[in-house]
Amino acid sequence: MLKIGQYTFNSRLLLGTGKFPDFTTQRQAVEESETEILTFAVRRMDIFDQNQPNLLEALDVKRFTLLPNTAGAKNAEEAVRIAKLAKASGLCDMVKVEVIGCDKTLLPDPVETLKASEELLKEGFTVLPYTSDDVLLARRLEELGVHAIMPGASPIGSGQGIINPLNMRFIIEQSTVPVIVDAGIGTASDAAQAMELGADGVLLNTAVSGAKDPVKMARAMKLAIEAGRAAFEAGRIEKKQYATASSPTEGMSIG
Amino acid sequence: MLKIGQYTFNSRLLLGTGKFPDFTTQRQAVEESETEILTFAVRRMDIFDQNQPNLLEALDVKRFTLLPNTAGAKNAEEAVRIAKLAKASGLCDMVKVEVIGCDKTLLPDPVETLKASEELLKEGFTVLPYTSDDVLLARRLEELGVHAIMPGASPIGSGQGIINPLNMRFIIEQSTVPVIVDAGIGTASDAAQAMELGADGVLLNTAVSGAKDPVKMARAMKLAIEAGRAAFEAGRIEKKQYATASSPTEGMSIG
Amino acid sequence: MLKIGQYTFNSRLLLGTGKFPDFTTQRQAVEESETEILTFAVRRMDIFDQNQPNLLEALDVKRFTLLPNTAGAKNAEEAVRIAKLAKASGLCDMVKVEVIGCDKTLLPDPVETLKASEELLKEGFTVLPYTSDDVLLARRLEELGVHAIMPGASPIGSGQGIINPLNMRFIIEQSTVPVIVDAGIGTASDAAQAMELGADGVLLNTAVSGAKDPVKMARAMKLAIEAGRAAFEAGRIEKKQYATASSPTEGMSIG
Amino acid sequence: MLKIGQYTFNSRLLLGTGKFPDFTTQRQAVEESETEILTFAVRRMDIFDQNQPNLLEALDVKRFTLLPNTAGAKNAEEAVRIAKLAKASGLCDMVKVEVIGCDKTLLPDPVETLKASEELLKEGFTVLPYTSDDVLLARRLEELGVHAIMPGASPIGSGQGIINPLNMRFIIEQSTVPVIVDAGIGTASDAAQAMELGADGVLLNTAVSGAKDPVKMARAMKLAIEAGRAAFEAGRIEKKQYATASSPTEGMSIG
Amino acid sequence: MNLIINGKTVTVGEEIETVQHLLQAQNLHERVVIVELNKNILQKEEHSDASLKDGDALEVVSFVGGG
Amino acid sequence: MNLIINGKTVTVGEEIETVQHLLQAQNLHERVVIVELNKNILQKEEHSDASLKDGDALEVVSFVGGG
Amino acid sequence: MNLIINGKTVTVGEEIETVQHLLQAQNLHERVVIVELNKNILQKEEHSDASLKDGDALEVVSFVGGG
Amino acid sequence: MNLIINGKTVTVGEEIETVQHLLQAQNLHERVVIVELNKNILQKEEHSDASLKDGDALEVVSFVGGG
Repeated sequence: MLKIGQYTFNSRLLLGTGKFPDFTTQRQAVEESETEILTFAVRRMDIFDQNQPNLLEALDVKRFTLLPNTAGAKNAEEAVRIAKLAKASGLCDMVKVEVIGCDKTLLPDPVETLKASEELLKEGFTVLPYTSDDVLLARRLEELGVHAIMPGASPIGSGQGIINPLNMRFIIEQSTVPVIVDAGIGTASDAAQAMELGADGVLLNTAVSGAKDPVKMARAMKLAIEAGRAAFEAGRIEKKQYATASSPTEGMSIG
Repeated sequence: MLKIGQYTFNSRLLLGTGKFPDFTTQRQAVEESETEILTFAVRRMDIFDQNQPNLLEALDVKRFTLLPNTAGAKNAEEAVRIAKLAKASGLCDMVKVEVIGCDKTLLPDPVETLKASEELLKEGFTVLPYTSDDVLLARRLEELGVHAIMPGASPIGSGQGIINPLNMRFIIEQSTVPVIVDAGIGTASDAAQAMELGADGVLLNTAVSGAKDPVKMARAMKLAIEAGRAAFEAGRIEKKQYATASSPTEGMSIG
Repeated sequence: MLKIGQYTFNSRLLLGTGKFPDFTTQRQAVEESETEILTFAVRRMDIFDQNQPNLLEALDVKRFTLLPNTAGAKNAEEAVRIAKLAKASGLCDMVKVEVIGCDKTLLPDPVETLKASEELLKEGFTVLPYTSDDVLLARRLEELGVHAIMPGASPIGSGQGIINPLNMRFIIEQSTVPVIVDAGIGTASDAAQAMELGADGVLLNTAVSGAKDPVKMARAMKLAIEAGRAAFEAGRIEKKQYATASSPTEGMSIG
Repeated sequence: MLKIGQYTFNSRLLLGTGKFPDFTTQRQAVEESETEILTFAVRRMDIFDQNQPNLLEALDVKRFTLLPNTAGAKNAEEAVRIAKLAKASGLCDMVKVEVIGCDKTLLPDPVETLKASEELLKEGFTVLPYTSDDVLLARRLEELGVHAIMPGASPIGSGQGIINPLNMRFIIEQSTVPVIVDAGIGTASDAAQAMELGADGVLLNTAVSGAKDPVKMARAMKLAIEAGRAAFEAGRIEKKQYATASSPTEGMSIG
Repeated sequence: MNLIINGKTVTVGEEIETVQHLLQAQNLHERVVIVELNKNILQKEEHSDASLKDGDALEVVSFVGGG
Repeated sequence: MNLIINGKTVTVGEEIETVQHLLQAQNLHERVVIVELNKNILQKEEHSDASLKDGDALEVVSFVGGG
Repeated sequence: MNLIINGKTVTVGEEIETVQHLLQAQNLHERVVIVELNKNILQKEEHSDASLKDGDALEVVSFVGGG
Repeated sequence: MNLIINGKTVTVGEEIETVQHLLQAQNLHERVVIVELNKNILQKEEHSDASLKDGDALEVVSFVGGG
């Protein structure tokens, strides 16, 4: 069971809704993933365009916990405003704090992320900040009282997986709130590795929506996260430099 | 479907039976793994010790395809003899050719492995040689007519996972027979990675039998292999050095 | 030429002075390293113990630029005080800002590091903050006006080398002030790699003082930093997945 | 001192002569590298083309030990013939046995490499086989009596560096003849790493001839190999997961 | 009456007296639409009481795909 | 009669005339046991016809856990 | 007269009237020593004018090996 | 007289009686050239004694850049 603030979930996969080829594929991928948490972005709409598709209406939102992000915010103030707009929908009180400091790397700005998280906690939000894998920054966020820490595995959409498993483990070891690995997951084994490090969940989007077959990849991710979690709980063998026989070594010489 | 010689399997996990803490744990782990192929070793028995436990009788062997290995053989001749002894049981005609050339690394001897495989093919065995990740050696084995290639990910029981994914991919790309990653798998993400590289299956033992909770790890491996296979079939996103937004970048500035 | 603030150096190696087996070994290691910048810590001394050895007197300090660190500081205030004490020696106006946030990982606290750097810049110090490899944090420090950025390769004294070369490159690419890779260097190839990524210099201590032969390792580091810098300037070949012949492939069939 | 057969060398860098932009750059790169061993290929020449440049005449061959390779050979017989042609020049009795088994990966064929080495040893050559990093294959070659083992770091010209440092170390630990890492070196830190693993030398070509500035890269490689060797001899610190302070931790709280 | 909606000036009929009217006119009252009126974010239930006057600035936003 | 079983000399009663007898005497005839008689590997069905004489060398092996 | 040096109370003779005297008495005046007198960091050249009175608190620090 | 040099048929003058003559004619006698005459590899010193007759097959090779 994954507990974030007052919410509890059976699935440890948080799925982004960006860049799917079409709504049908997206709906099927969401089904296969068995996710219970969907992330969204907030954007201006053209109210005079009737046929403008509406993502939420393509899904039965009642079945999911919605996690709007503050993507697009360049500072804390903008992030807080986007979060409040999202909450005003009456559909959610969770928010993924995302304050990007650099367009090339899309890496988060530590100072503005701290500020935005602090402000949104005051406003009563359930706050999940997207952060770098800076260990002390994660601790600072936890000290503010955020409900989960979401360190990036590698740059958003880069599919490079977990570049620094050591920092990831340090963050997980020190945290008393859930740690959700967010951004950079490229394939199933990346998600499994995140869970093996002890992460409480994984948030991914492009790895599924950008796969040749998003529906099948959604299933792969679901299985990988379960596999990684089970492996973490099972307690893996230690790595050894040299070999250890799995077949008995005594009584080998037959005749 | 995994096809080896004339056999077909739904599961892509081959499970070794060495070093489980006890038969009950082993039986449960085998169940959870949903494997259809079990590996064994051949050893002298003390016929005057009635209570000597017998592994096979702890399992319902009819339900599994048995894959005896030639562990203990120091050269082709010994390997061939062990294979023939195994076959004389009337329970199997498959054999894992395993000719170890070094006690410290337990890495296979290429020359004796080639010789033993050639001889056993002549004798009509279904031959699965355990080999290094030497790409041309794998090709030589395939040219002999072996029924599957089983390159090691890293030294037996070391749990280091796939040290050289490039060679592994080269072997997979060139092979027309199944490639089963054998030895060195440490945890679920290693098994998933093997499948993502395009392997047809994974053979592991210590990773499960040596885990703190072998039964749960067996389940983790089953899920990981399914996840990795699905990810391979789904077609992962390419790795990019820089980031790519998953949320829309246009129309961000709200108001 | 390495330029930090108003100082210029021929050597790109900054050497720490901690934990050498003895002063003689240290003096020889410093010689072999050909470093021009030595780091120190500031500590209480027992003024009534005459024979208390004094590190500086073991070296001809006139020949080096001294870089005291603020190790021991748990927050900005303590760091600033230690820096001022060091400066009162009249021997230096450079300082390595080091505010550790965690005793286990010895990783820096981003918020206090920012505060301390800002304050010390106001006080007219030449400021070199030790920081994590958080890319936006490095940018924030640069915006404050620090004279060099010193991101850690991996935890202090861990000898794990550069765990996240991507972040390191991002920091180097974005920086207009020198980037000096600090902490975590374990051996010569780590130092060479740092320079190949485009770093302006490397600060290390334990890798030399903790080596079996510190004097020879000092020489290895000097050579490695020159090698890495030359390789960076020479422009390495790109990595290719497949092979490219170095011998001509045409006209091979002889006779 | 590097000893191969009856030859001894001060330099541990073996330099290939393929694919340099021009003879002048090549001569300068050779100078900077301070190599004492140059590799060549043997090819048909057009005896009616007077101006056909001759590589050897561009260099003062007397100053170097020549190491012709058997590149182009598809089997042992061709390799032996090329070696004999090279020897008939009266300029060398060393040969780099290179029997490529795959045009895409340019990886060596283990069986033909063994055959060719055996035959050439009978013929009295000083034999240096280019081989994969298969540990037992290396041992087989050593048992034949080859004068040095030359395992590939990664595919020829790929610049991927040492993909499998574990096998490399195993080969080095078991060998009583020199181990020269051949093929795949991409930049200075790769060469340093090879030496840190305990290699006796490094053979490279494309990393220098293909660099933007081959002359400067030649110098980088020379320095890197010296650095790596010195680091190997100095005895590096062990890697630790957690940090170890380089500054004293006691008496930190000042006042 | 002129309104500035998402930065563009728009003329609407006199019958549009509240935010709710505006949304209904576009058939959006049932859908996920969030409105900010003169920098003041409105909760859904406030839409019907939020009266519009000439020159009012509105931000109208919704949820789109994002990660 | 003396047999060399797995390298050790063992004395068995005269009633042990075949490999099958030997296995039955140890209750192994139902179990997975493979026998090599004087370097000649026996198929299971050959056990009953394989007669034993003094000095015969037998290898008796079975399956054990292995990877 | 009593001084608190690096946290410990120390009694020194009346002839110790300045920080400079204190350091000279310990042969430290030539060496790298930094003194903080009652939370006020002294520059080297201030040592001779910095007079000491009973109860003064001094921090005396130096450089040690560090990275 | 016709020779097959590196697979191509070449006509040379009667004055070319040895391999040495052939190389001299092309100014190659001082250079690094290795010759195989009718599948028989010649040492440099054998060039002057190696007489050529019509139809002889020669391989002429040299060293080129390689790794």
